Amino acid sequence: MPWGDVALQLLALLVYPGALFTGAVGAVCELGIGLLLGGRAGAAEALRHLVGVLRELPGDPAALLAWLFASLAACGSSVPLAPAASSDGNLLLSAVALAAAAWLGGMAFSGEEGGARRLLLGQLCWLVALLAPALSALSLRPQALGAVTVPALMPVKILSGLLYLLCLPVLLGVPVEPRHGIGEPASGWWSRGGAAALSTRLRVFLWLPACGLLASAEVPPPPADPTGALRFLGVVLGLAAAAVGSAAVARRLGWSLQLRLAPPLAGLVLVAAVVTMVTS
Amino acid sequence: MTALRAWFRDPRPGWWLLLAGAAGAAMTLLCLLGRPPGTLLLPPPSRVLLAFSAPAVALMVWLAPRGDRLERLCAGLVGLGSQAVLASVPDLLAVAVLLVPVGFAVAARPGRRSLSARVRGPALAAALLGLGWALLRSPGPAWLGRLGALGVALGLVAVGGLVPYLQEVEDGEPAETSYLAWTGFLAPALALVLPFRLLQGHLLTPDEGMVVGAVLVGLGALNLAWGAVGAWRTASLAEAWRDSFLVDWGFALIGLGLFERDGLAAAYLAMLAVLGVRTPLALLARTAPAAGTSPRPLALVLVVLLAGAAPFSGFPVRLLVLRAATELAWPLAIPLLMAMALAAAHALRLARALGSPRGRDAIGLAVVLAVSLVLGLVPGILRGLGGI
Amino acid sequence: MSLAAMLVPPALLAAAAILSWSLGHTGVGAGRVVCAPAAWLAAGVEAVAWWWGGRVPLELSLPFGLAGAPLGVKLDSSIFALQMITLLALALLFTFQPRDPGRAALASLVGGVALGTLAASSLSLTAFGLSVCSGLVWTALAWDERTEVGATWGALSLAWVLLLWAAVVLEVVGGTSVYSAVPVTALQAPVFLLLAAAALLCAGALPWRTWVSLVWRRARPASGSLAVAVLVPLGFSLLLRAYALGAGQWPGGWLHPLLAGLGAATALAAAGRAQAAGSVRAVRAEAVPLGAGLTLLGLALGTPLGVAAAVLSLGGLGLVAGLVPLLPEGGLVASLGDALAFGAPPALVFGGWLLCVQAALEAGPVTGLMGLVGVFAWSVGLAAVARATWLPAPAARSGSPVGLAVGAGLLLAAGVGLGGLASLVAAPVASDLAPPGSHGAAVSYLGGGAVGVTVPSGSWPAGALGGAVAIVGVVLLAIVGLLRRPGREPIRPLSGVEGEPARARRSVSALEVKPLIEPPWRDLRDRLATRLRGLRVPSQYRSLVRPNAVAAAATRGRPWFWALVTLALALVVTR
Amino acid sequence: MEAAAAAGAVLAWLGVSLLSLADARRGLALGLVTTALGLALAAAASGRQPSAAAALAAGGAAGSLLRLRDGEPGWGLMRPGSTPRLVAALLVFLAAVLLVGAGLGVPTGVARLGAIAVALLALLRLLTVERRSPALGSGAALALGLGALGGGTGLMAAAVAAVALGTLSGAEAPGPGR
Repeated sequence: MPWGDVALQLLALLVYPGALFTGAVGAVCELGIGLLLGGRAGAAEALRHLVGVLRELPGDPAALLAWLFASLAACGSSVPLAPAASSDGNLLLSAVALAAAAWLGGMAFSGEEGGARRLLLGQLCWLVALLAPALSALSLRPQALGAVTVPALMPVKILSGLLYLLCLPVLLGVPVEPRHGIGEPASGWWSRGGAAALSTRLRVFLWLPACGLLASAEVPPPPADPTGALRFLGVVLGLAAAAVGSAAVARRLGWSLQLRLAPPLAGLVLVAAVVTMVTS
Repeated sequence: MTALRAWFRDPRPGWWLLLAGAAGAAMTLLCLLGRPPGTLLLPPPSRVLLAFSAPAVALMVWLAPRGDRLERLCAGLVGLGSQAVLASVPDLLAVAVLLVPVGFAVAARPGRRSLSARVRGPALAAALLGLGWALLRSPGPAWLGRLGALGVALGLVAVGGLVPYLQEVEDGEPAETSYLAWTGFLAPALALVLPFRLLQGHLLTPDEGMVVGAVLVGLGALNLAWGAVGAWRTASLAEAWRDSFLVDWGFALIGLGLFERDGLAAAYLAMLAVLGVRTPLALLARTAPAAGTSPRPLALVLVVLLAGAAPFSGFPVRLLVLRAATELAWPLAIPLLMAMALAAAHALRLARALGSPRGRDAIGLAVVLAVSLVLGLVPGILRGLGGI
Repeated sequence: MSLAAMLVPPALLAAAAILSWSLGHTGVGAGRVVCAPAAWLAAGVEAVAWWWGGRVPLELSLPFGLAGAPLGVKLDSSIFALQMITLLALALLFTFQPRDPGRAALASLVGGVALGTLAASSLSLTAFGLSVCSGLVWTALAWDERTEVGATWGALSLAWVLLLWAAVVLEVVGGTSVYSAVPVTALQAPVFLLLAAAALLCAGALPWRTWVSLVWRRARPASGSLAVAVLVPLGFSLLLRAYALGAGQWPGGWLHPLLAGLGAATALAAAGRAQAAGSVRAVRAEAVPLGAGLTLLGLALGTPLGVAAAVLSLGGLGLVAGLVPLLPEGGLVASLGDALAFGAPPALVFGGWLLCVQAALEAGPVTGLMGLVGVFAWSVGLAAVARATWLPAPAARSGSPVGLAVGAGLLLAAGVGLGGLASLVAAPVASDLAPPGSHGAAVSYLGGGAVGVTVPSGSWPAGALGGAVAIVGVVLLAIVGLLRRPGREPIRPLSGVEGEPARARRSVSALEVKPLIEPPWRDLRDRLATRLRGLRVPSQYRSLVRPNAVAAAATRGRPWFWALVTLALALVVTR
Repeated sequence: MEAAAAAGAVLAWLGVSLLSLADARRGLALGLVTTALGLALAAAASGRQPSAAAALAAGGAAGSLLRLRDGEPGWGLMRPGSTPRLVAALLVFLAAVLLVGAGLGVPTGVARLGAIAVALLALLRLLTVERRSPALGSGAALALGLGALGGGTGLMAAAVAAVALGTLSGAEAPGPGR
């Protein structure tokens, strides 16, 4: 038994890019949302939310398991400077782990299937976005997909990237229902109690794997050095901001952008992938 | 000795029945010994068949109420003797002639239906067989030979009381006067010797052989379908049991009609199964109480047996008849497959009729299961004994 | 040693059956005590003897036949794998499911016959064995209760009948149905389709609700789980045999995508049923069909990776068949068990499904799309597990905590040791049955080791990363267990037994919990059945079509009817 | 020889026609014995073993004598409703002629004509009769007719069958179990 490899993977799982890094990036994203949407008050609300999550964590197996699966998903995407070889990445592994983590949050929708239905629909479209390029490139290694710059594959990559961004808020449990009228208290994003409590509580663990997967599968892999790691982090945060921004804008304008656009776009991505497969 | 004495403590039946029983036993013995030589000759398959018939008779006697046992024994011995004679007489015309008195002897036993109603089937069978055989051997145009071939084939079907010559079935009719006497006991003997008699003398022209084969295969398929659906759908349980015989007979007729080694072997095993398994089960079903709410495993295993699944007697029959049909023309196998699959449907109903037997019935059932297992597991040995 | 591996396990189970039955009749209720050790011992003997014997294939032919079929048994890597899968599932069930001596004896007998059937050296003998298994399984099911036995009996009867015909056609066309002697050219597409139909009916790998789902919805799941543990591997063994018969490929390239598509459809349909199920038990009933669909997807690809992945996935199925009946109806542990059965990492089910999908992706674009459908099914399955926590749990079964621990432990251990299983068990099967180059599609490379599995499209460090996840997960759950102080309920437990979700659960009845996705064809079967039942012969034709009148005339022994038929036939033959 | 065979065949046909038109013991017995004698004459004329032919006649005669012991007394000929049987007797003869066809030129063929006519007519009667005594008589005639179609064994078997059927009681049993 290669205990050395186990130790390295344990380190990756628990520290970088696993639990610790996932939690840190998640916290940054949550605070960012607060700041973006509610200024200082929003940031304070986000901070309270994070403290609450940390306090409740030890007695909450769902949250712990979600964190574990999210960390596994993060390990599956190729993150620079990760202790384990980046060639070990596997999109499918990350996808399943992330789906499992999301559904641990999805259990919160008991009695109101609408949320769960949205999550499932979004997840299926997200899978199309994630795997369509893999179908064309016949590979599930994120860095290999990210490195692909063949012109024939670019349409699929671009379309699937768009679809991924569209589905990201649903996957993360960011509210996407149309909300008419301007001005929403930031607290609406961390609604306490009620069905969405768990999903919002677990969201903090999903930011890095969800956005990191897109970054590693769509963007050419950064060099394995600190600058590369910072670049990767920047891309992740940028993607998170884009996802939240789009969701917030659409929400305020009273559009259900994700739910309306995602399914047809997923169909389009599939068609493009098939055409690419046939022609290449 | 005491048990024997207890058996014979019954009220004596009519002298003629005792006489007939003795004559039956004597005829059986003569046929087994082949005396007089040339006149009576029992082919090996019929010997095995006779060996399977004896336990069936014993079971019938054993299951009868104490007062009726000697009478049943005499009737059974007459049946054995008739079976032996029908199988031993080499001349088919003589067989057809002898069918008439045998038919009357069976019909003359007290029963609900009139003698004339019960004798019609055997009489028609005798006429078809005799006239057909005569036409086969007589010089004349080709259509006459084909007509004769048809007569012989239909004769066999009529002896068994199969579709389209079904006899009326009545609930509560004594076994020895019901359809069981012919479909389940006497007809198998004829079914086994008929192809040998036909093939031995090379009497059939290809044209006539085709007619015999086509009629047997066609009516076999019809009986198969009728039996499989009828046993499942019919309202009367007695009719359901009769229809289950039709399934076995359907396989046997198709096997015979294919005039092919595996087909004949299938028919041979099917007939042994009718005598050794189906008939005793039908007898048991008349005495066993209805199934309770919680069936015992023995009764559940019966469903497997009645559905023709392994390791019981139905499996080798199905394997061989499928092989024969596929060798000749694979589409022939499709109705066979459908019937095999449908057999699963009516097995449950028939097994429920056997209920949860206890005492004598349970022992009888265990014996039947053992016989069926032997037929299902080592058909090769039985084929060897029968020279097939 | 190979001989021992071939003969001892079935003999042990048969002996256990006889002993248990005898003890039962003497009033000693020691069914479990006898049969469970026999099953574990059989598994041990098989494994040790096979490895010690140098993993040399062995075939033993006897001079006499059985039920008209040539009697012979063989043991090779694929048979070893299938027998081990069956034995482990049986061992779990025998050990942790309560059975009275009679039922234990019957179950042990079923196991013995199943092992013998897996080792049969000819297709006709396999048909015989399948027929015996079907009969015994039916007996076990009907002995417990009458519900859902009809459909099972019908499907299994059809399966063995079709297999029998396939064997007969092989004998007629190729002169024999002995696997090692059948000419490659004898396996034509029609024979293969018969064989495949039998296999799919037996394994319940079809895109509608099959007997596999039905038997687990019964009040007493013991016999149902036995049937699944025995017959699902048996069904897949037929498709593996088809590779052996066709020298590594099926007759016709179109058969591979056809069956792979069927597998993907099966998985998706099972997942769809799971996410719409009305009870926890109904959700669990779809775990095996979902896995069977993905296994079929991998197996039908015809590539070495596909076959290896299918073997590993089948291993997962076997353990799931042994584990799921031991799960309690509700609670944190139950949900964890459900998650493992529905492909949560890092269990064996996850590893097997992962490789099946990757194999589909690597086999070509069309099968890649089927793989995507498989991933959809997988994801919907996980959603169904989450939804299952909202469903009301009947307080009927508490399951077997120890059994659950052992089963889940086995699943996790096998998942972590996926690399070892791949290189020691699955890869040899693949190289025996679908050697590289035997199929036109891409030949995939499967690297296995203690660290994990590596395939061109992406690796899964099951040993290292999976092991780490397993360790951390177990430690976390232990901590949570320790931290649960009285009066301090977790805010959101999985099971819904305690806390807020429990309130939610109590407030939500099964009828209120709607399906996540409502497929338009959900009640298509019922609608069609109603429509068919409504069909009538138009009134103006009824006087012509009167089958009942003909039947009545035929069954009452009317001489005029006899004369009519005879005359008609006479006219036909004399023309 | 041919004339004897023809006479025998016609006699047999007349006998079986009489049998089919009779409902009482005397008519049945007369019909049966006439049939047996006719068939025996035709068989002997067509070159079968005289002993076998004689046995057939004897069997038929014995059977008819035994028939006299029970059943409805009297002749019972041409009762109302017997017209179809009369027509059938004529039609059956024509059918037999059709079946034998070219064989009519030789004594064997003529003998077969008689036997076929007897067998067919006896069968028709047997299929339509309800009461025991006529059924037994027709059965015996059927056996005789079929036996006359064969060689020595057939003739002997027919004789035995006729006697055996004669031993069965023709009295109607009371109640449903007739």
